[in-house]
Amino acid sequence: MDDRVILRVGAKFLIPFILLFALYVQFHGDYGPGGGFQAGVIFAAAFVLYALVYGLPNAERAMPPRVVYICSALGVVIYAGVGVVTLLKGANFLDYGVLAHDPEHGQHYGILFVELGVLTTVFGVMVTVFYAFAGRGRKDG
Amino acid sequence: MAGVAILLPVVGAFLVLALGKWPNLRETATLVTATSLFAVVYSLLGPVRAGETPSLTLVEVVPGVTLGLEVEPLGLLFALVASFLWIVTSLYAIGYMRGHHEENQTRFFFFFAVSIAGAMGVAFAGNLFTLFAFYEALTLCTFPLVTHHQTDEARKAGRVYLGILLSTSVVFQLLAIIWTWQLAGTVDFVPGGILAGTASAGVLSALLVLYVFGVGKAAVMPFHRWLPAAMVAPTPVSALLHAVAVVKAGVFTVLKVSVYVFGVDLLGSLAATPWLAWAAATTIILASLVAFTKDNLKARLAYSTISQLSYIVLGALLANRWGIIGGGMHIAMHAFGKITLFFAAGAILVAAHEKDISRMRGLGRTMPITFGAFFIGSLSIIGVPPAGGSWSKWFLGLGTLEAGQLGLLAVLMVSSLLSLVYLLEIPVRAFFSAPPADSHHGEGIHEAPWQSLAAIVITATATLALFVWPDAFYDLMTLVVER
Amino acid sequence: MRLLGLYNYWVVIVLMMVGFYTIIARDNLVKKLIGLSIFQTSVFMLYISMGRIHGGTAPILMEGTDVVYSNPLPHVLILTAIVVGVATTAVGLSLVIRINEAYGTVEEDEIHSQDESL
Amino acid sequence: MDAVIDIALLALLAVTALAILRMRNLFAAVMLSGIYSLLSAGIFTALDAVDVAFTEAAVGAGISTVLMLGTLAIVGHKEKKPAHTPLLPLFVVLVTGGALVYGTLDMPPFGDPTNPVHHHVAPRYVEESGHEIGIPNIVTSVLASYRGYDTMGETTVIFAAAVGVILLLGGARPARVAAGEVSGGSEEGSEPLEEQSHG
Amino acid sequence: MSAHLPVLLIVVPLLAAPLAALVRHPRGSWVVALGASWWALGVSIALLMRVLADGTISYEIGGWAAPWGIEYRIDVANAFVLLIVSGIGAVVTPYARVSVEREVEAARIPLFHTAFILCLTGLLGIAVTGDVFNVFVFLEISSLSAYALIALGQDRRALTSAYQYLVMGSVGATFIVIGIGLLYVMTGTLNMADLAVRLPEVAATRTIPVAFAFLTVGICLKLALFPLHLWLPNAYTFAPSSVTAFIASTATKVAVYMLLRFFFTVFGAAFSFDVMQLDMVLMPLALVAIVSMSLVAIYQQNAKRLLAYSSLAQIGYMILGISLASVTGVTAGILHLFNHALMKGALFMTLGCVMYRVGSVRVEAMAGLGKTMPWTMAAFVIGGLSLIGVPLTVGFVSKWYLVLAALEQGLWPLAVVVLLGSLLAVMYVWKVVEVAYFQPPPDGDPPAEAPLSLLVPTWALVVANLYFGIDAKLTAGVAMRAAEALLGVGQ
Repeated sequence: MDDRVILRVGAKFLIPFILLFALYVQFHGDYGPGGGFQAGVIFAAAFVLYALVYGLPNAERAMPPRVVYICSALGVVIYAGVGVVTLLKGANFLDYGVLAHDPEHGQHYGILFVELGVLTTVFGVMVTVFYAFAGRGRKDG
Repeated sequence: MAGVAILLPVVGAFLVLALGKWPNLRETATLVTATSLFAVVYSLLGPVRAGETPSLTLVEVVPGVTLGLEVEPLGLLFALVASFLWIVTSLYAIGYMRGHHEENQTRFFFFFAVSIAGAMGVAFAGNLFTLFAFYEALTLCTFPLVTHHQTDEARKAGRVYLGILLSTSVVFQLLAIIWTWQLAGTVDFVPGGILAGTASAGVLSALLVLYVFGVGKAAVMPFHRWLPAAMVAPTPVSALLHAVAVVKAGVFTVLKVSVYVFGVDLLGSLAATPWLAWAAATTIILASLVAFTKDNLKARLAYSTISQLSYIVLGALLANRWGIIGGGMHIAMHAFGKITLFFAAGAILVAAHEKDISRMRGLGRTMPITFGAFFIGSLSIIGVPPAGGSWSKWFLGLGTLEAGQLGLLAVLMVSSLLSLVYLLEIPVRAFFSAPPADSHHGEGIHEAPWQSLAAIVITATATLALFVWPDAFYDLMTLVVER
Repeated sequence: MRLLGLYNYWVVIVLMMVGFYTIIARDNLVKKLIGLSIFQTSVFMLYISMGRIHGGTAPILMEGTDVVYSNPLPHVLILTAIVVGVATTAVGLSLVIRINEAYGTVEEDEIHSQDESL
Repeated sequence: MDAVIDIALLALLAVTALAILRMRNLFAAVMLSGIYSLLSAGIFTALDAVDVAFTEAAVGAGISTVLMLGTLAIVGHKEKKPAHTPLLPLFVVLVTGGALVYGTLDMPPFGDPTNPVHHHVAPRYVEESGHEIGIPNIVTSVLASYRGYDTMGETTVIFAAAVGVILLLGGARPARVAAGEVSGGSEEGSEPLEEQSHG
Repeated sequence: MSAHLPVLLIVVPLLAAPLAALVRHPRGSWVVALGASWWALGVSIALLMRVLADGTISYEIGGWAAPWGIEYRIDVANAFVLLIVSGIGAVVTPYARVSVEREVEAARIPLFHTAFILCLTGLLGIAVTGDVFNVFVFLEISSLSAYALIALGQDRRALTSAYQYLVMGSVGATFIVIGIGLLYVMTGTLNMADLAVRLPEVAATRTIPVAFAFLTVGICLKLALFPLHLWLPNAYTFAPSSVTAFIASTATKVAVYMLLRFFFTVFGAAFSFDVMQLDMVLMPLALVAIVSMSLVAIYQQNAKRLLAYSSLAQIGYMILGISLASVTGVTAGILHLFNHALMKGALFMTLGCVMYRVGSVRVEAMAGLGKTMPWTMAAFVIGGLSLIGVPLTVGFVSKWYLVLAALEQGLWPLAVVVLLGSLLAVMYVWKVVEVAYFQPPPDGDPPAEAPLSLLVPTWALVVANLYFGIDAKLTAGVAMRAAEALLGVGQ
């Protein structure tokens, strides 16, 4: 188990950085490559790493399947919800311009929220899918 | 009123279904419906003779094509015959089905009534589309009647029945109808026809061929196999549907198409017409010859029907006044004669359990009324006085003369001669030969149940009466050719 | 440059066809999915090649007026397509796992022979 | 310089793809397909598509590889020798590829700034997004705003995949005993696995 | 708000899907699905009426004008397809509740309904959009959910058929993507209307025909045109009953719509048929499909598979109509989209009823059902008659127009093949009818009639089969206007 210790310590050290990096990718998407999708994948990668090192049950305790399941549905709701808000404000669907007084600011907010929706769903789906696959493997193994 | 005539049997059918648990009430429903139907149809006679053609458009199915009804003389003639004979057949069927202890009687009477509705629809159809719709409905509704016994044999016969009738109607007739629509821009029945001048003579000839063979119910060879096959059905079915409603729907369609789609003039000018007339003539002779070889009574009658139907087709294709009149009248005359014969055949089956002609020797002594009626019916089919059939054959003969087709006249003569032999053989043997040794004709055999017997007497009498008073049908047909 | 352009397209086409061939000629269900992803990835390259401009840079706005940016639209389309591709792969692989549970094999011909015997 | 990298990477890709096709050890094939994705990410970078490269690396070399490996751990990693002669597939592939090559002959020259793609629709994104949207990354602007609806669809596709995967793999294994009755067939194959799932 | 109906048509079901997933209760998810599908139907009807009254509707998503943003563009053709898809969805959803409870285990039901709505949303999304890449995105939404739904069948072969569908479907989708890419590289646009304007300039190149070929092959894979049909029979046979009823009456229809859209709107009839001579390819394939698939259907022992092969033959009818490239021909094709959806929906739903009570849809297992399940089998008979094309059913109306279209161009052998096809339909339909009505039921407890919750939706479609067969003015009129719009004549 000794080699595992190194792994675990390493992982513990790494995971916060991965999460931080994900946030960077999310919010830096406006200026450089990246965005909700990539951030979601990296976010999910952190938990996949956690599960690989600490085992699936521990990962499921840290990030319950129920939560990631809700996340995967929630992201779609957030994305489409932004569109519905713009509708309610009297503009076309997903016309972010009305989200603020200044259309450019509106676009900013809109993109921020929809990217958040993408992040949520992608993170949720990736972890869900990983749990499903890993769960099958465990039962068979 | 035409709408009522179609709706009434349908209502009656559902009444039958609802009253299925009480046979007496159920049969009353059938009889009441049948009688009222005839009354309704009869009430149309006056207006039509006065030159009216009441019509009714139910619904426009696709732009320009409607589901519509129109009462004109030819259709009324068919409707009169079918609705009157339904009353008689119902009476007969009650006796037969009970006497024969058939199963599924409710289903039987239900589909019977629906089939009559189909026949009425064919009779009163205001255009080709409506005619086709009811024609197909008639095919489908009679299918359960043909396969009534649910035996393997019945199912096989049902397949032949459905197969031939549907293939001819779908592949030839429907094609012809759509083609007509494409050429003429209408599918309405118009006196004088709608096709004249719409396409070359070659195309119209092809169309005529499609129509004549597409109406499988007219049983022009080689599309006749369904009719003998359908004889597995209970006898009332054979009687009304395969001697009257279904087959007459076929020849009626041919007549109607000839008069109202092609028009007599156009028809006479097409190259295909004489060829098709000869095809009908061939059917007349061949079917008569086949009838000879059949020992099974119903099979013999079936082939006789095939032969007689082609008389009517031939009449239409003569493309002149007398041919049309003769053909139309033959619808009525043959119907009364042939139904008498089928009733008699059924009565023999119920009472003596005999199907084969060779085993009917001497049976006339125990069943004199039945065989007497058979004799009268035969006379009408052969076309000799004092039976109604002599009139229609006379006009058909006139038609061949007017068309200058002596060969066809000869065909009519020969065929009459043939039918004389194969039909009269039966009552003659029944009355004058000694019973076969192994039969027990003496013991316990008597006439069929009274309902059946009454029906036989009525139709036989009518056959005779039509010789004296053929005017109604003659007048109607005159109206047809003069419209 | 013309030749290089064609070379670029043609190699991409060869890659696509290798993937396509793997899909239709291989019996192993996992291998087929690998082939599918090669096929799709190569199609992505075709798209990205279309958006390229010689001497261009990544389409991220910079100071200065004479900067040439490569066409961003194919990039956007392909981002979507990549995601769709991985979604398909995930569903496909779950099917493979279930098929393996039901048949005990992921070779197409063995599956067929099992079902024929049913 | 671009061209050299391009040519080299493409050649490497071709080698990798052929190796994947030939490889019978599926673990190796999956690893190679991860490498394939990384190489194509390299190509994408060389072609200025940095966002795509990032995503391809994350997805192709990351997620796909993990999922494939997870699958192989369950279903085994040996591929059987193909039993039939692959003539028909070969024919289909040659025809398809031939058609595509034929199609490229009239395609606008690679990288030419005068190509129609660079003069219709796209210029607006490049020129106007700066003040219409106000963020530097044009790809993000197009992705999230101009064509934000596609991205919503993409999110839904991902969600649909999750739904599919859970339907297939989530929860208890479906009782397949009933299926035997339904189809009139037996289910020998699934029996032992049925036991495993409870163990 | 009514100005936003085009997008609300998609967004409401799209939001309903995650909602149904979050509800996690079989009945609750079903209620969400029901609401979504009925909403879609209501909006589709409203849109169709508006298009008929005011002409084409365009909706710019995100407020970005086309071709820079994504445009929803609804003319008579896609409004009609929307009506078909949402109509079938609205009928199948109520049916699915009970049917699914029998065929799918309880734990999976909430997600079943989620996938069902997603599939519906995807199909609607394909039909409503005016952007070629958006077509691909929504195609994948519907396909992915369809794969999962099919795999839920009880037989293990459901899994292999779903896999086969997934592989062939993805190849088809990738072909479509290649085609779209080639179009884009030549024109620089993805908007259909814009493409239609810009394509003629470059139509003489070698690239555009290749794009055309890839799109055609890709879409034909999706619509299962012979010989690209191999995925379909198994998928239809082994999927849960309600899934088969839904997918059989909508998925291939939407694919046919895509074909119409690309052939006529994007490329234009002149290019598709005069330059590419598409009819030379499609017509023979359609004829072969009609005859060979009908023949194969006759020999099937499983009623669902029988109907699946029949669907392949019917797809042949639609393609045949389109390949005539005349107003009447395209009218016939579009009309048959609608009519075939009605009849196959009804037929597959009756088989679902049989599955529910008898547990099998093999033909021999249906012996005697005419007596024991009279309403179910009566529905089957009427649906079957419609399939055959008996007058006063929708099938007849389709056949009428198809034969008319063939005769208009003097192609009477084509008309004969169409009619022969209906005879073959008689043979396979009657095979089932005979067993159900004229063979004695097996010993043991006779099955009861199907529950009302299954019968009512089934009969709703049966009645529609009759209604639109008797009064086809509406459907034929709309189909003809759609055809005129696609061919750019009239109006």
